[in-house]
Amino acid sequence: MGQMISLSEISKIIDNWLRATFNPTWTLIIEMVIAGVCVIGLFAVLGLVLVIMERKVSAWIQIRLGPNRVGPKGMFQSMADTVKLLVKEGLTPDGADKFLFNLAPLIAIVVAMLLMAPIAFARDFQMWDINIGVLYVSAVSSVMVISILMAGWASNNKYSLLGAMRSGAQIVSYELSAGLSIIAIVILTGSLSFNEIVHSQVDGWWIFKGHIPVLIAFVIFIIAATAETNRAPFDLAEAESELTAGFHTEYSGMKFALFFLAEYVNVFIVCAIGATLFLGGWMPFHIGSWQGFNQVMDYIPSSIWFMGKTFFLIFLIMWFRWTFPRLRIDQLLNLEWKYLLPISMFNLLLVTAMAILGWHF
Amino acid sequence: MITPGLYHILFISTALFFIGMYGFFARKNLITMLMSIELILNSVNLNFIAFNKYLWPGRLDGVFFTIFIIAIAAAEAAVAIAIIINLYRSHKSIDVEQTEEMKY
Amino acid sequence: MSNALQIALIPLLPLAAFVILGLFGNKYVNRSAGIIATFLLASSAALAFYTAYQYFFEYGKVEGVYQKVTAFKYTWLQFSDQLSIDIGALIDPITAMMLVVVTFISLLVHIYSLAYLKGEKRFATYYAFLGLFTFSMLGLVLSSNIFQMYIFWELVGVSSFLLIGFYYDKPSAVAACKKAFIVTRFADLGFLIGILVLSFYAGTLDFNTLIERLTSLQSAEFKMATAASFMGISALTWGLVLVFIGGAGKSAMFPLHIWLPDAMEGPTPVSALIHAATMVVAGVFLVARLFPVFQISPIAMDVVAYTGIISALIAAVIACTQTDIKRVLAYSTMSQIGFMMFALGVSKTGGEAGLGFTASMFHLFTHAMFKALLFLGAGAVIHYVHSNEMKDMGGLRKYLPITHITFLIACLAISGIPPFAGFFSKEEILLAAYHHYPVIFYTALITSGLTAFYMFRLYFSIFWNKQTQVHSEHSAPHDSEKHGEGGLAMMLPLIVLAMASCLAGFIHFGNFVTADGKPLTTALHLLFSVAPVVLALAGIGIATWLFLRQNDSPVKYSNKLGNLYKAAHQKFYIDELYGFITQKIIFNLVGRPAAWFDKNIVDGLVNETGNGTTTLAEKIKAFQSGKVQQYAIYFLGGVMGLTVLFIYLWK
Amino acid sequence: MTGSTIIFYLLALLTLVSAVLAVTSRQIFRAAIYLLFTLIGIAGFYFWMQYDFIAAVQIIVYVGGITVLIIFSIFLTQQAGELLPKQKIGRQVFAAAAVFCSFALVMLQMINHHFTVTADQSTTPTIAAIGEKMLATTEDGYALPFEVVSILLLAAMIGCIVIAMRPEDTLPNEQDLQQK
Repeated sequence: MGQMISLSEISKIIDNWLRATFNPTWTLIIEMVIAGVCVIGLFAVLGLVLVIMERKVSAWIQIRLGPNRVGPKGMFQSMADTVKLLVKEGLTPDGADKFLFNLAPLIAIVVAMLLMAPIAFARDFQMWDINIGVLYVSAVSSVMVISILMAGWASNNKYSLLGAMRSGAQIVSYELSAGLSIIAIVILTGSLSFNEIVHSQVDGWWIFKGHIPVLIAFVIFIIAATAETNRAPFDLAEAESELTAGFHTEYSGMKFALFFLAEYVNVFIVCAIGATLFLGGWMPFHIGSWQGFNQVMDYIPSSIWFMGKTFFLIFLIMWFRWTFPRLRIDQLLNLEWKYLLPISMFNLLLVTAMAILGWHF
Repeated sequence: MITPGLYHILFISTALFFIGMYGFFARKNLITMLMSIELILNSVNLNFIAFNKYLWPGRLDGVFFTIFIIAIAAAEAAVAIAIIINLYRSHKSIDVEQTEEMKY
Repeated sequence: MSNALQIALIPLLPLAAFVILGLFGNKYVNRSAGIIATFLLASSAALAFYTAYQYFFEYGKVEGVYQKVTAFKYTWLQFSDQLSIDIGALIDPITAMMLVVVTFISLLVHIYSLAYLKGEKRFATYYAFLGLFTFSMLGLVLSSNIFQMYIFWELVGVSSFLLIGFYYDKPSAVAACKKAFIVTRFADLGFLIGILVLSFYAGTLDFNTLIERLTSLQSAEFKMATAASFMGISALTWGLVLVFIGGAGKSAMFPLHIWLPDAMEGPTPVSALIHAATMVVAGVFLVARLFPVFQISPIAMDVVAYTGIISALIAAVIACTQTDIKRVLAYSTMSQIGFMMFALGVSKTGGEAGLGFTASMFHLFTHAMFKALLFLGAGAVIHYVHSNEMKDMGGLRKYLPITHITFLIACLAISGIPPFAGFFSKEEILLAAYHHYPVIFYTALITSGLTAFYMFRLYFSIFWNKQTQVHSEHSAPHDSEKHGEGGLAMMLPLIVLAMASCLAGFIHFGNFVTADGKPLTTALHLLFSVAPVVLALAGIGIATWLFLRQNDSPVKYSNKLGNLYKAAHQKFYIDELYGFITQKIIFNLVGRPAAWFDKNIVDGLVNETGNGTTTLAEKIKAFQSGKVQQYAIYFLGGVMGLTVLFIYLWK
Repeated sequence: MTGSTIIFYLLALLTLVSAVLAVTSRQIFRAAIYLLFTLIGIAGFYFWMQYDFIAAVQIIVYVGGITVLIIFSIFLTQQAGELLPKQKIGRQVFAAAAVFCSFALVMLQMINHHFTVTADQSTTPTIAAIGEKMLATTEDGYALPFEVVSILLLAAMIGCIVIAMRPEDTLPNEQDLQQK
């Protein structure tokens, strides 16, 4: 294939070199270290990019300039923010449970890291091709809520506690419809593995295969993902106007930065999952048997495809934030329990019927 | 250190079981007692999976028992929590000693 | 049978009325309940008439003999290959006749009640009960097996109970309905045992098979039934007598008659329907249904005959002294049923000797007409006067002309004055008794004279005699006209029944209803009729002399009769006798010891068990502390103890 | 001494230590967090035994469900920063002694009993196999228990709603929270 050098080839080269140089145990350890460094690096980059992206997108939507002092067009603004957060004093409020207070952001970031493991970033480039990938993701992401609850409780602050409870209710609720919409794809694919799900879209992304249930599932997934990451219009957990930032009111400095980072990474992760499930992951865009076009598309590296799709979804979610007004907590829960959940259950039935009757392409 | 096998896991599950037992005896708060029960259930699950893996790897019965126990544990926890919260509303306490009057 | 549905509908329509009105009546259709029930019953009556017509004139007769036709039959409870309880319908001449009588009287009572019970709070309930009663009665006459009949028999008892106790806020009504229920229930016990005896020996419950097996002298069942004996009397006779006790209870035969006069506490149309025309003849119907079997046992026949004549005489004597008009009618009913009963008792099967059976059924038929008429007439009077007592009445002929005329017709009919219906049937009964049972014949003759006397005593007391002012106390004079006769709904049944009472006697009953199904021609002996008619006229004469004008001769003569009058007035102390037996003897000798045993031994045992448990519980209560954790520790200790026990100690 | 062994002992340490802390900590929220670590440790054991599916289910239900539920009930019934009252020392000792004796007894039995461990432990169930067996109606299928458990869950859900329903006016969000 006339392709540019791909991530999988780079990783293969490194792997071969390591195997040739060290014994297997060490190879494993070094590879783990490399993966860890890569993930941390990715986190840093993502944090920087997403923060500036959010600010720019919001400025663009609200027809204003946004950050424009640091660096060209304000591009280094988030760097400056990071430096500020790093040097700021980390305060721990009086009466807080220090152990849990410190543990909470750590859990948040660790969970975000663990979630990275099964995601296929490019063709044959995946840290852990676990055969229950989708289930793994929804399982591990449910630990996220614990860190929020922990932060809220440990702060010994009633706003934090309220924010944490709201957030807990919200995440637990929306996990249901997110899970159900994921299962729609799982049913069509017949596998839980990310790798297989991506490969099942080789002749067309699920979103473009013309299944109505898939479209419904996609919409529900995007809504649920927005809610699960506590983003506006579902940012009830933070709710600056009522709770003065919710569960991380008392956090400052590095710990706050960790929460902040975890939040953005989570946005990235859910968008990556959405892209994998519905938009074909790293699969290039193909049109039927239009060979020429398809080859041009194949020439674009798969990692670019993946990132492109993911960032498209991130952009979508940011767009929501600056477009829709915020919901009240009861409206939020009503939306989930009275509308999304029934719809996604019905959708699940529909997709099951389709899969059994073989109505898919 | 020896390579871990069935007996190691059984040791862990038994230890978990009796830690749960201890919690159930020594705690007075209903929520912590519920947590102890969860530990006990988990030790059972661990046993099932260990037996399934080491004694009958071709079969799935241990897996199914575990799945059903997890499902039932979820139901049990939900009901227990509902009861505890109701108790809290009426007694303003979730101390197990305070629930004694329920025997009348 | 193609007309199975048609026959099934006859009882089912009243049942529908019961269900509809019972469930929704009081709430939704209270006002129109009467119309609904009447309409349903009219349909039922039309079907019954049509069925009877078909039976008598189209298919019933095969080679000159009326057949027993099983319209339909479903097996319900299968006990063994042979023995099963079925639900079915059996049509034979008496069933067809009873269908007509029951639906006809019931329909008229329904119509009559429209006016009589207007404005009653539980109007719909009343009609529901009427529907239930009609259903049960129709089911009873249609029953194809003895157990089905028993079921409906009890249903009749229940609905009678409900209707007697309809005014349940009146203590006397409550007492009366309880009494009626207990007495008939007591008699039904005999019936049930009789059923068990008969069906045990016959090996079946089905009427046709039962009659067939127990009447053929060669059959194994017959031999067994006659061979087995108890106290020197064969099992068959015992069974029949026991069955007859059930019939006697329902038909108010002596000495089980005590409930009937009290049953007059129910609404008057109910008395007309149940306690005059239909339910009380159930006993007669039962005997008639099993007539071929009764025929086998002379003892049973004698029991029937003598019970009948004793009841007839005693009731007639008591009736002469009663002052409550409904009670007079009640005793007269009992007396007339006594006539029917002994007519059955003296009858034989076949030919001229079977006259008793025909006469009995004929009398049943005519009696239903004129007795219902009497009761409905009495109802009209009571409606007007608001009293049951004779002393509150008198001279009502001006206010109630139609009632007066129809009542007179009925009185003439029951007294046996030609050409009214009662004459013909009573003549036949007397004729049937004449040949072989002189004692019965003469007693019956006297009784029929007494009948004329007390009926006209009643008639004159109500419509002639003194002037009454009672009505003006209760109702303003200006509306007495309107109020008096009770409108068309009350008058129509009276007129129809009066016509029936006039004409029913001319039906040649022997053509239709006989013991063996073959037509029977009875010659009417003119000379024979002289004695009864003269006696009846004499009775009427005495009554006219004593009661036409208000005078003191009735009192004088009753004083002269002294103790006899007093005894008759007190109904020969039979109620008191029952009271004495139950309260003094049974309560003291059986009830008290049983109560003592129950209180001290049975209860004592239970109480001691309870006390012992409580004491024990008090001692071990500490273990049941309500502390969950303690329980858990006990549990763990128990499990571990058992583990040690089973693994180390008890290998 | 391979990586797998190290992981096993680390997991065992995590599980047992946090289990002990979960039943002894006097800060109830911490107890819940220790319980969470125990549960995660057990999930780790499942991963270690390559029963990935069960591990994921364990995390979803226990960590994402039951622990959250417990934490919520703690939120609703306790004050932050409040210590649980001290338990009588006699009782603790008694419970510990009873439990330790039982533990010793059971361990003794277990060691004396010889399980016939199969040599081949490579096969781990696939999800397809689990799914097929779960809905199989054949002799050793689990369709019936599956249905029974479904009905049980439904009944429990309805039961919870009924129990938690408060007749007086109440904040709607609080009620919603309790229903989960």
